[in-house]
Amino acid sequence: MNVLGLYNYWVVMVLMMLGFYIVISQGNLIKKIIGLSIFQASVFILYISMAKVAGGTAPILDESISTYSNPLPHVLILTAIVVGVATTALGLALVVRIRESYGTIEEDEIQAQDEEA
Amino acid sequence: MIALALDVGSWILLVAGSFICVTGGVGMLRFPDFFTRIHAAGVTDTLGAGLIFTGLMLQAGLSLVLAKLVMILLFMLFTSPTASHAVAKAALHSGLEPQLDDVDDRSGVDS
Amino acid sequence: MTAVAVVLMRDLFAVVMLTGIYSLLSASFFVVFDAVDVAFTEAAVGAGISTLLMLSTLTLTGRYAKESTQKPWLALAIVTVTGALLIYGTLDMPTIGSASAPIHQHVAPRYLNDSMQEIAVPNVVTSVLASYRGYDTLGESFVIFTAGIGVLALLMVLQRRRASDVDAHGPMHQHLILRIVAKILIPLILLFALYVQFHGDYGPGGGFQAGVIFAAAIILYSMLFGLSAARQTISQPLIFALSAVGVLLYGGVGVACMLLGGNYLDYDALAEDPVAGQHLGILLVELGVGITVASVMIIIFFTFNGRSLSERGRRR
Amino acid sequence: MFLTATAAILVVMLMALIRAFLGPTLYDRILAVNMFGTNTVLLIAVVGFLMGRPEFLDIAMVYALVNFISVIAILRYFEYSPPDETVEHK
Repeated sequence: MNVLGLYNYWVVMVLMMLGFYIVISQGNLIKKIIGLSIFQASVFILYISMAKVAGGTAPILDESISTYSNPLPHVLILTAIVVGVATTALGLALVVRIRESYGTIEEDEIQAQDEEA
Repeated sequence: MIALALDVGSWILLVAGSFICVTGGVGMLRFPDFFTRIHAAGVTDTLGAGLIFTGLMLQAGLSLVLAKLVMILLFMLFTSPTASHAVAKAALHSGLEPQLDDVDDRSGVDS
Repeated sequence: MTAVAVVLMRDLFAVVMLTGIYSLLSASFFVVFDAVDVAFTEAAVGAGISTLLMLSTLTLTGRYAKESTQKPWLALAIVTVTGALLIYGTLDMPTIGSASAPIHQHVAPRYLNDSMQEIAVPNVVTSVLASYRGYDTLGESFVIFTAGIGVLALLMVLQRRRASDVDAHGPMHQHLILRIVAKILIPLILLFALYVQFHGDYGPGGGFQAGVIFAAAIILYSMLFGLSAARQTISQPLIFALSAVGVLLYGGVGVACMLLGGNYLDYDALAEDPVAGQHLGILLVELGVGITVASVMIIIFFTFNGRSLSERGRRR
Repeated sequence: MFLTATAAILVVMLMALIRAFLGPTLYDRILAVNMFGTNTVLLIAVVGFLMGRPEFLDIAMVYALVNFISVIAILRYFEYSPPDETVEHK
């Protein structure tokens, strides 16, 4: 039971590492941003799994229910998602500008152009 | 008595809906080309969803939940055929053609 | 899960679609784990808006990724070691769902037990969001506002007439059925957004989600009928103003609380009865958040698209 | 009985996912994503009933909406890309 109870965290870690891997190994900037958002999503899942209380339901109060899951992580993640998308948009805007001035979004090509200049 | 009838009715509808969804899923996986797969997806989107939602409606009783279910069902009946239509049209425009004979070279039966 | 395929695929369009599936999956996960509000947001934001943004970036930057040239072994090694360490770390974590975990001991019981008397809003997530942790949320809405400004600063193009003749008919003028169905649906979507906005006290929902849904309706309109048509419907200076108004409304509620003798963002001071004051405060604050989120999302989308339109105009 | 439906929907979701992975053309993927979205709507609705809190149908509504919008968005941006790229690696 103990091992199974941690299974969720392991999935989170695997996802997180996948996102990390994409960020450091892929040269394409858009893919890097996607990797970042996968990393982000894994953190969201981590928080939400911590908030779960066995046998509890969603934290919308009702007289007939006595156990609820923890609402605090929900609040944090809710705002984090929206902020996450705003920052992703900012990153994408940067990518677009890079594309316009360098003509490419591959990291190594950008570096090559920088060294020429 | 009526409660029992409602239960049985929703049971039947839910099981039938699930069955149709699974059928659609199998079709999605096994059908040979894109245009046949649209058919499979359409079956799931309309009939399967319709049956499952109707089954849930019988469970819900007269309440706000029922109204919401009806709205979602209507919404889905509106949008999913539209989306399928748009996808099919775009596919046809881009030069993807229906596979007419039993040529097996492009089949999706590789799973 | 889906993420594996994202690593492998080079066609960026397919990757973006799989990202959409991935966020749908994680949203279903949130529902199973009771985080209804979060699932709501993730569905609207992760699956909807960020997919849209990625797609519109792709039209600007081109579709295919290059084969990665450097050796991935070093990266793989680093990732494996870090992952192994993190998993080792999880062995000390409390089991999922155990009610005695430290996270459930501090403030959560107070929120759950007392918020009914203090605020009388059934959705605890909303009350924590807007009242107990009002400062955080104020900060978040400022962050979003700033991100909107940042995108504008990076991608703003000066308005020229040249862009408008490119999509004179609207980009999807051949999809007649799509346009008619969308015409029927858009008012319903707007109505639904308002419902989510004001029903957030009692069920899942609130300013963030409603804002995103509202923006989604506008974006749908501009996708089907062209950006210039959408700009005629909703003038751009108005959105700029609105995004500031939203943040100011939030901040202003706080100042009003101070003027009425409470602390900053202490809604008790807003009305005679503290509970009514809390209600009013939460409603106003959520409205502010909703306005900000909606207008910032619309701004971001319009700027991205205006950029791609003027690009295309230049290429002709 | 809700469990039966949940299991069936999960199976279908898996199938759609496989199709989205394999999908020889882009349109197959769009279709698979669409179907996946529909199934998510169903799943949310059924799970809401399973957990005895059917108030969560709002989320299902948002899903249906998002599903529609994203399909349209994909089509819209896809039609802009030049014609020689439209049919990918058959």
